[in-house]
Amino acid sequence: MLNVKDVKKDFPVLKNRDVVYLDNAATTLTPDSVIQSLKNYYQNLGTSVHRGIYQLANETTEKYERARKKVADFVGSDSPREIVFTKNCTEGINIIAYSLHHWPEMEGKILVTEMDHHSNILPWRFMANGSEKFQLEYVDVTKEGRLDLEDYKSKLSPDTVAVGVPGISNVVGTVNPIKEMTDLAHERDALVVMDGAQWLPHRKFDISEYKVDFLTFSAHKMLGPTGLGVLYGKEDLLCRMPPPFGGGEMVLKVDRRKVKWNDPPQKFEPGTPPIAQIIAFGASVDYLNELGISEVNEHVDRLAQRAVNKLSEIPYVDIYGPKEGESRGGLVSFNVEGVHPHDLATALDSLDNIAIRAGLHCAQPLHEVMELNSSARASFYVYNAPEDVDRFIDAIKEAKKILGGADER
Amino acid sequence: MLNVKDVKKDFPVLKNRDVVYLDNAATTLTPDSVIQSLKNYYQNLGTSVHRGIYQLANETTEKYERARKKVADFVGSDSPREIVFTKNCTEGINIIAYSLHHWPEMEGKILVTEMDHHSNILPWRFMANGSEKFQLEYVDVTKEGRLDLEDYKSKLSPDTVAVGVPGISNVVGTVNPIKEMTDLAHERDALVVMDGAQWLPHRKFDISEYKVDFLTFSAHKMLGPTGLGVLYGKEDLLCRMPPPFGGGEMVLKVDRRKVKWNDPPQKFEPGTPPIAQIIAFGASVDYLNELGISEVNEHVDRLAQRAVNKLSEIPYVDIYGPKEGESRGGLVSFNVEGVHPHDLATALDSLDNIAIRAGLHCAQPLHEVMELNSSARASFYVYNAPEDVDRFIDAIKEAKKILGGADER
Amino acid sequence: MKDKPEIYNQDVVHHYQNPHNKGKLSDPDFSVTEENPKCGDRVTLQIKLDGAEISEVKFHGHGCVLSIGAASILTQMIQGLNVREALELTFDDLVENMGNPAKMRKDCASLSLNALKKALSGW
Amino acid sequence: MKDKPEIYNQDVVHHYQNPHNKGKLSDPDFSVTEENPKCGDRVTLQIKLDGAEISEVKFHGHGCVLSIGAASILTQMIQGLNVREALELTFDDLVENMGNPAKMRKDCASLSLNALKKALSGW
Ligand SMILES: Cc1ncc(COP(=O)(O)O)c(C=O)c1O
Ligand SMILES: Cc1ncc(COP(=O)(O)O)c(C=O)c1O
Repeated sequence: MLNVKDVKKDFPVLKNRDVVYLDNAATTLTPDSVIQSLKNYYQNLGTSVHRGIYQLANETTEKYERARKKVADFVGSDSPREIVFTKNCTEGINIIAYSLHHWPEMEGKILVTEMDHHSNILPWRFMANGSEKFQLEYVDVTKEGRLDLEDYKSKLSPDTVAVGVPGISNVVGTVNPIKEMTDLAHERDALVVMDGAQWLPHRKFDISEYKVDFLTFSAHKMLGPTGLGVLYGKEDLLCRMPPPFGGGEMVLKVDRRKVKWNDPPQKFEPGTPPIAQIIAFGASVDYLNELGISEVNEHVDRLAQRAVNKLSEIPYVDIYGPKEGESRGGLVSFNVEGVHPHDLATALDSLDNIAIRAGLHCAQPLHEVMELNSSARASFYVYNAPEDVDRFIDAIKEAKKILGGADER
Repeated sequence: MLNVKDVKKDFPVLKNRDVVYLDNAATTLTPDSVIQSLKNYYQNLGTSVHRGIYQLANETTEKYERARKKVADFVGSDSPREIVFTKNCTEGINIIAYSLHHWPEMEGKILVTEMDHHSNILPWRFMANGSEKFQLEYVDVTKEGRLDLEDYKSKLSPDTVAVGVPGISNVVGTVNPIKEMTDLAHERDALVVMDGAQWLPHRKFDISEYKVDFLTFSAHKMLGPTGLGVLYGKEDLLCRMPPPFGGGEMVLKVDRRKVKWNDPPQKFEPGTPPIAQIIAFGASVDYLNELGISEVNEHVDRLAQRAVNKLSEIPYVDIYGPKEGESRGGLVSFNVEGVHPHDLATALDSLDNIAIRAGLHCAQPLHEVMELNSSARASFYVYNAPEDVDRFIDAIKEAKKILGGADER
Repeated sequence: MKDKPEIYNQDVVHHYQNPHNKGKLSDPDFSVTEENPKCGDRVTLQIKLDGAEISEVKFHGHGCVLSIGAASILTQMIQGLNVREALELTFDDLVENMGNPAKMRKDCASLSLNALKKALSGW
Repeated sequence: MKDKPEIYNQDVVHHYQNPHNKGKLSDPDFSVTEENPKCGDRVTLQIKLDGAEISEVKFHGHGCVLSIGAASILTQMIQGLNVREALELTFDDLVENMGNPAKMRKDCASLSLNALKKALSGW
């Protein structure tokens, strides 16, 4: 079991600011060791990565490639060549969409779900709009925020090129049946692109178990620095896929007419990479491994369940997504009757320095399905304690008292 | 005049490591104030940017937008909406190329120069290959590494859509006549995309003077953190251009069929941005402004001239690009007869901890024009002293003594 | 929890709970709807002119304390102004009446003001 | 400058300056050219077999101390080996003979070894 008291000590923001930080699904706070790693890069290395040119660059390159190896291990990949570093989760999905777009043999349907984040919808829409080769279809989501598996099966046709699906919804917290969906997709030779932004931070993921073809996630949502994401791709696919973006380091040979790509992952990483951030993300992975990802999972689950249980007891609160006791990601979205989510966020902040999110959470189609204008969201992580949940609950009640008197308008 | 001794004190790597760092054209070292700014973000803020949701996020947003304003001021733009943050210079160029590609009215010729970095060649090549609407042509470069202006004029036809040109070549250091080229392009309604990666770090740039339509550069080449670049675009163009990449924050409204873009710059910044890096880059800009960009320019020029002068005196050294006394960027590329550039780099490193670059510098077409396999490059910045140049020269002589005995093979 | 919780100033909450000039005009000269895409909040502002003077103004819609509060406050502020005076109103004038939360949540608090500007720009 | 400048070990520089087995075979069983795209260096390795034994080996090309030095050293190492033994050679075996710079500049130092592997993989 996580010792939250000890964990909290590792996070300077929690020492320096009086805040109950419950916006972890947007971005997480950063532990000392990761800040230290960043500092170390800027104070002791500071160079670009090109092995062999001089000692400093060589040291940088070694640290950099070690981080890539750590990330590969973290997702159960045995080849660091399968790990492409991106600037955020979103860029990873854009890379895949454009690559498939440029891939001559590819043609057919792209399936995404109504519960996807805009990041796993819009790149595919751009791709389908820009071409006669691709059509986009949405897998239905029920009003309860569950994927309609029957609808998925019926839409998964032999001409399906790729399926985009969030491992865990960033709004309703639904944990999707990735293994089953992947098996079904593979039976029809469709590729699976899992948006792992809300999964990887606190749930074990092993590529040999889930077998998705592509996986994207955000380093900054799992104790890493800002400006970094990861695209995992099966080596064989990365080797065959045309790279969508041009620049330095992604080519071996360029003459006026011909180009010879570099091998993956460099093939997909044109220009100078986010070096300091990549090295520091290695420290984030170390930190998570030290805590133990299954301990992290258990802890975050317990917090989410506590929040769901306590919210369920409040008659004027509506909760979205999986019910009490059901498996869900480390977050809960809800509304307080008579209190607008934006007002609720302001209220929780000014009443007790509680930071939650309010709005559409970049998932407008899902809000449409659930017939909501917007919602409030609390999301939990390793440094949150059960008492944080309790303070959050108390502040909701107080906010309702102060603001909830108005009738609907 | 810069006081290099004082400047050096601001750079921890120079205190912690015994190195003469002459690979500044690849990436620069980082001053204390920028490291401090990064630390401050991770220790005192740590949140994402969404104004108004809670106090911490609001503080982050304010710092973040202030940095954008600083960058706008730095390039003489009066609207921060013209500043798009990217992960590196390369991403900026890819954004422009894909945007023009998707822009229905656009059709015709793209001109780039033979002295462009792969980052300002390959995105255009991908664009032209993927479409029947665009053709790519190269403006000739002379063997001396100068742009052939007559060739430019003759290739600049009425159907030219865009011209890509490096402000300063990263190999030969040539300073291109941007103003003249831009005027000529605008007469034919062609857009100008200036790759400013080697210009912005040490030369005043004012958009009202040079009038280019797009400008890209790397924060990490001008005392900023890794993982950050800038794309400047004229507001009017950014408003009209279709955004190439999809994701969160770049849309105002999404339903199943329609999308309403956000305004620039957000329209071109899908996903969580490199927040810490952007804020810290504000500190880099402050630092450069305090030194004074014309002082920086003068200092770097003087170092480059010193290197050129001293290299010219060595009979077995070939220098590329502008001759002694001519204007050039803060770098010099050269070869030592009988010593392979990779061996030279290793030699300088092991003889006197001098860090230079060797290879093709991501500019293979230019090496072809100059009929070179590869070259060595020394590049200078604010913390380099004249004595660094002298140590560099001495080490070259020593390396030649040890390795230069072999005949050509 | 903090000792004296005040989320918004009393005035704003009062306006939200008892909005002024809420409703529809039967024959408005201008009617403009603005929406905050981040949450779907929507305010419609309707104006009737007598010459260059704002003679009648009403709003309707749904939203948070700040968007509804601001709409109510704004309609009070502009009643009887002439068009030029109304166009000179700034967001800061609103913030003065609404306090810091409005500044932090400009998107919410400026909805009706944006509608006003759009409406009168067509004059 | 440092006191006792040694850039590469003596042996490597000696091989570079006086390469062994430099030249071309008139009738090779295998001839493979490898290039380092970062600098255009290029080494061609030619091999003649006698049964499963490497009976003759030569190389030609142009390059840096490490690529040429490695080629010269490698041709010495493999002369007389049988194919299986030659295929078991690793980059670390080369580094052992060439020192740390070879490790730092693997692209350069492994050029001829890569050519060897490619050549014999076709056996
Ligand atoms: C002229 C020029 N353009 C583009 C780049 C690419 O910049 P970045 O690595 O930030 O993408 C560089 C530096 O590598 C450069 O020197
Ligand atoms: C499910 C999901 N996908 C994608 C993203 C986008 O991640 P990023 O901001 O790193 O691009 C997020 C977070 O915002 C998310 O929750």
